[in-house]
Amino acid sequence: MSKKIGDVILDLQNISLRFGGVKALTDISFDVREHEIRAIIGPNGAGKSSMLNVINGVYHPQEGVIVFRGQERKRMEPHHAATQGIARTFQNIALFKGMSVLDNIMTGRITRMKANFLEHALWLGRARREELEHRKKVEEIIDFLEIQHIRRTPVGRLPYGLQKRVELGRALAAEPSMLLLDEPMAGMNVEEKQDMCRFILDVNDQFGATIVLIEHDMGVVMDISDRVVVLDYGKKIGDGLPDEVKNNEDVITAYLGASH
Amino acid sequence: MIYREAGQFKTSYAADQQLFPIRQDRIGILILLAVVFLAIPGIASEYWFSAILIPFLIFSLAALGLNILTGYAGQLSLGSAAFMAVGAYAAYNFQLRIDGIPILISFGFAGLTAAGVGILFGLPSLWIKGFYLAVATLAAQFFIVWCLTKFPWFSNYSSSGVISAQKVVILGHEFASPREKYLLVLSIVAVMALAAKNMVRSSTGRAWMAVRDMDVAAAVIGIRLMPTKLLAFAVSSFYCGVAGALYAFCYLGSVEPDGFSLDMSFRILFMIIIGGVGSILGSFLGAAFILLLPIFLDITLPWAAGLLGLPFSNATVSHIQILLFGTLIMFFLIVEPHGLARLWQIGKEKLRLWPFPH
Amino acid sequence: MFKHRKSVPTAAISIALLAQGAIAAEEQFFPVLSYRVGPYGANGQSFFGGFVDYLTYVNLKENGVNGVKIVWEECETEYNNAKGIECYERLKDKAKVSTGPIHTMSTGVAYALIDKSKEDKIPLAMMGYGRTDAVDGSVFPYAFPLVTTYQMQASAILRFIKERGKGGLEGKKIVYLYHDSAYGKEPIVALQEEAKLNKFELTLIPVAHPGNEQGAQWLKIRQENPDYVVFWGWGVMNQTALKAAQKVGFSRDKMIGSWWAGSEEDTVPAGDAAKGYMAATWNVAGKDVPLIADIEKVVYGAGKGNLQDTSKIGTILYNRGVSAAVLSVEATRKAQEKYGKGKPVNGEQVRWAMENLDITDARLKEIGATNLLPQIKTSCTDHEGSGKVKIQQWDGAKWIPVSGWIEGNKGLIHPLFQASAKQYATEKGIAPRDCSKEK
Amino acid sequence: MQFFMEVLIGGLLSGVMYALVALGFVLIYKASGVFNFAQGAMVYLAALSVVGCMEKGAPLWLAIILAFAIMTLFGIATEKFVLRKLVNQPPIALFMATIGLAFFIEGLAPMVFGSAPRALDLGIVDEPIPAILDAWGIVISKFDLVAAGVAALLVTTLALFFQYTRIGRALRAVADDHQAALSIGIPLQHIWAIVWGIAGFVALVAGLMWGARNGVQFALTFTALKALPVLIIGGFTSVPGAIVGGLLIGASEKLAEIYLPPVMQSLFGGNFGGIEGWFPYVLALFFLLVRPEGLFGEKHIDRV
Repeated sequence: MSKKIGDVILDLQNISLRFGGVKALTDISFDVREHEIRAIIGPNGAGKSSMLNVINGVYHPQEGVIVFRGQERKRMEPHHAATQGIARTFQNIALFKGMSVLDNIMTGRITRMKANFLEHALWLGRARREELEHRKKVEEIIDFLEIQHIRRTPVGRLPYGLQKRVELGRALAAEPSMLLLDEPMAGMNVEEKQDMCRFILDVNDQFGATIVLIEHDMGVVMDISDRVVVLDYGKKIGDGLPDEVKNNEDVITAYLGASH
Repeated sequence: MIYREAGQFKTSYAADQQLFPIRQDRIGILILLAVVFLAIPGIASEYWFSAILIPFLIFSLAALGLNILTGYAGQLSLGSAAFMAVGAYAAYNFQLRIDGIPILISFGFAGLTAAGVGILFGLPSLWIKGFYLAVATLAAQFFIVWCLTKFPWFSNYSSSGVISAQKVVILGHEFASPREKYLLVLSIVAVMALAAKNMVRSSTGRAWMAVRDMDVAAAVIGIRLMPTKLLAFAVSSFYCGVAGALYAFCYLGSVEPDGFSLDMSFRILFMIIIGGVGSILGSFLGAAFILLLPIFLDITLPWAAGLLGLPFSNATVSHIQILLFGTLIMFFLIVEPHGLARLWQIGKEKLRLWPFPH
Repeated sequence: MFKHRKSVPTAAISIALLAQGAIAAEEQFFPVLSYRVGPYGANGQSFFGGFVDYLTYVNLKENGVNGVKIVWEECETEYNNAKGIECYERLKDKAKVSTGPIHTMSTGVAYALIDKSKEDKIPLAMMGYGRTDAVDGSVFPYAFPLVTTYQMQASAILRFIKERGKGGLEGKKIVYLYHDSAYGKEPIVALQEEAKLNKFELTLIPVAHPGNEQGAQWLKIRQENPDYVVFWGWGVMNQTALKAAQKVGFSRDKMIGSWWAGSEEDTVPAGDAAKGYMAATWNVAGKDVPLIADIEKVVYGAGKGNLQDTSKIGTILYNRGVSAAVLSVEATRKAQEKYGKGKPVNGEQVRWAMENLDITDARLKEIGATNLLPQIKTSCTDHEGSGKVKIQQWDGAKWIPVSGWIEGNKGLIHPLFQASAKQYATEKGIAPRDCSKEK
Repeated sequence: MQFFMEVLIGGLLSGVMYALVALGFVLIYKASGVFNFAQGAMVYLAALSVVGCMEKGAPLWLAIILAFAIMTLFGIATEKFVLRKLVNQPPIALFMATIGLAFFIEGLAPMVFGSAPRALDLGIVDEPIPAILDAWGIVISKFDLVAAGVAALLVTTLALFFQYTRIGRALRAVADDHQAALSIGIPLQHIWAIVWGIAGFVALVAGLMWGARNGVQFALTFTALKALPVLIIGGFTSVPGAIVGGLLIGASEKLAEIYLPPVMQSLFGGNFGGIEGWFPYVLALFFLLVRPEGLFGEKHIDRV
């Protein structure tokens, strides 16, 4: 694997997030470098998904600073994150169930389409052209993920593993510079996991996307990630290279204690 | 074997993204257009124009409007009739107050007026969802009708609040007969249905459906919820507004605010549920079903009762009609919750494979 | 009548055959746009029951109009404008051959039919509802607000109050409580004109549809403490008002309702609260009218009655239905006199007859309808023909007339109609007929 | 001030009547997630059953018992023939089915019992209470007070039922978690049937009160309309919410009907009464902006 890990592009400083009285995240700091695969691990309820939601603006932390590509931001809406090139997938698949695979992936390109609804209604030059151009791009992704045969199928009818793949496709369609993946391999069999690993590595490699990944399968995490953050009860208890984290005392107790 | 796409290969995405990618469908739609524009005007009776075809088209248009909002963008509304009222009264006032304004422009402005009001009453959708939103749209239903009743300016100070639609004159030609009115309504509805189809198959429609299916994920992808929802309200109300203007000018001739009642809003909602939520075709099928069913029952029930020698009074027959109407709605929901459009689709898929289903 | 509904094509499975089914040449067709279900279904049942019963009666008793049998077809409108249009269009083809006037007993449906009926040359009767400025026949040749209109009624009610209260109307306080729709709004102008003329204080209090909540309105009335409440309700609003008046202790014998707020359907459900309440009417209740008694004997005796619930016979709305049918049949009779006795008459001919009706007390006596309704004489300039009402009072069990026929202030009210009709004519680009050339 | 009090109290008492109808909605929504639009029609059916049975010669108490039996059977039938077949359908399909159900009732009930409006005499005269009228000059209706008492009794009974009976606890469990309910050992279908039975009973109480107040007739179905804003304000799942919401709507709409039109008149000229029709909805709308889950509803957090 030959890739250049670049500078820090996302820096999270002292992030705290509360829901009413419940603390979800407490004083968490870590960074993400360009082109790396950064894993977030931790037991259930550790605040991993909340962390991703903070990064792409679904949740707004009460304290802390987020610096993305040198720009500090206190509050951001999800669609801003999207326009800045952050895409993500969800733990419990958040596909648009009533739409076909093709349409789902096409929505991923929505921020890049400029025609307005009137042009669409009249199906004028730009609207028509755009649909074709982006369709081409989307077909590339469909080819890449090897899901040509289910193009027209409504996603609600697909098996779980394929839905996960489609969701990845939708995120990729945005050509993101940073991709947040929330348990992309949960509930998959070994073969599906291998496929997914391959896709993730290829994305990182070919598209050059930075990847922030939540995953439970330690084997996978240790295999593919460059650096790992460990969370427990909303606090950071470890951060470093996979091997360092593996041998961290706190991590071992937290993990064994929680997953007994 | 007739309805087969085998052998029709798409060589470009453009071909694949056509309105009707299958050749038989294209031929079918051309035949349909020929029938509705050429054949029907020649053979239909006045009854068919005035009592069935014109209201069918107008309600299809309104149902289409509601389907954009509820079926595609997922925002349940119980106020469609009020937006039709806005359209009807706006068109009347544009005709009345601006000298020499072409009627089609008035209809367009009426749609825009309704769209503006729609945006206003769509604002709560940014906070609330589902049945809560449905009840909020009831506020629009009652408030708009009340305003039209209370500000006599809207009805040009007529003592009863009833307005009488002006003549429909386009380029010096008066559309007076039911046949001409049918053709006018048909043209408008056809164009607007095509525009709706184009919207829902492009990124506008995808944004609506994304918001409908999962708004958080939609936002994460980069869809801005507020403009998307409000656009749905605007476009939907525009359709309802134009439908309302046609309702006044090409169907009833004179309308009062109370005519655009909650009952009518419900009827339009029935149309899209029975026809198919999130389907352009479904809007038409649903409108046909809801309009024709009572007429059908009205005609057949006395006949059936007479045949069986049942001693039904008129009142009983009328009551059975209502009862059957309710029963059929429940029956349809149980048998095919996705509406007539889905039945049509299933039928087509079967036909596609026929006679070799495997 | 059920049998006649059967005349709908037996192959009714196919709606395509709908507009067919011809009327035999020697029969007089009556399209009946009735309603018997929904919020106002109970009212419709009584009214159209009476209407159809009289048509049956004429067939049984005199073998039709001068030997021309009356046939009719009913269509349920549900008091809904769109369904009303559908019904009208469905029955229109038959009605073009021969027709009696169309009654809708719905202001909304009547409004929707004004233009159409003129185009199709089918006269539209609006007896005590509908478009009131159609009194001016020069603009509305095919629409007939027969007997009397809301405005004339309001005026007549005021006259009743004036005569009853000896001191006149000056300085009196009158509240107008109304259903907030075309129906309730029409009389407002007339009342305001009367208020100016008679110097009484008029307070307008609208009630939102459907009117099943009037708590606030009646507290306000209690606070105002008016001398009279003139009341324009419909359906559930009527019982609610009576109950609400009782609730705040407002005396019911200072409440005078319109003719759509003065039937058994309105008072019975209110129970004791209705006792003493007065209402205007243009037809009286009861079976002591010879015609009504005879209908019961002849029609129901032959087992051909339209009503299941025969207790409705003789109620206000039943008798009103009979009255409407009497006028309709008289109009066809008149038309036959001019255009050929013993032959069916078409819409144009009936229209002429309706414009030249002259039903005197003598004629009413012949029919057996003495005092059932007032005398009527119409003309091109006066499609109303009477403008008279009676005031009746509910004694807890039945309606009792407490006045003779009272006429509204024609000199004040009719110019309002003419002005309104003129505005309509300009808006619609209609050139009014010259009534002096009509005869 | 005296007049203000009179309007306020009158409004609160009408609010009780709205709450009676809203209660039925809440019960069904809580237990089965169905927004039962047929509740108004059920009120009509219940009241019509009572007067129908009385016309056939039954005394009032027997008529009420018969009507209760009819409502219960009807509830069970609804569950068995309609709702059970729609399990797992989206809420809107269920909602639509209840509109269909409303039509069904509106056709069936008058066919069986007749459509003529009738009086329902419970033996309580709807007149001002003289003592209060003399002492403070305020009109308070005897009937309205009785209705308020009935409502209070009904709510207490329901509360006790939910708290202390096995079925009641099961019902509450269903509302919280369908899985948990199964562990109690009562099939979900039975529970739903019971809920519909109880909603039928509530409809009967509402039907008796409304019927006695305005007469028994088709317009009773309209009572559902005012219950909707009550639900918004009180929350779809809260019994106390229905009561408080009812009182709030009743009081505010009456005050608005009295005091708003003069203001609007001075602003625009003309005649502006009749705002009761929309005022509750607009009020509900403003409530939603502040508390989207209603006063007593459960707060809902989107999890991703």
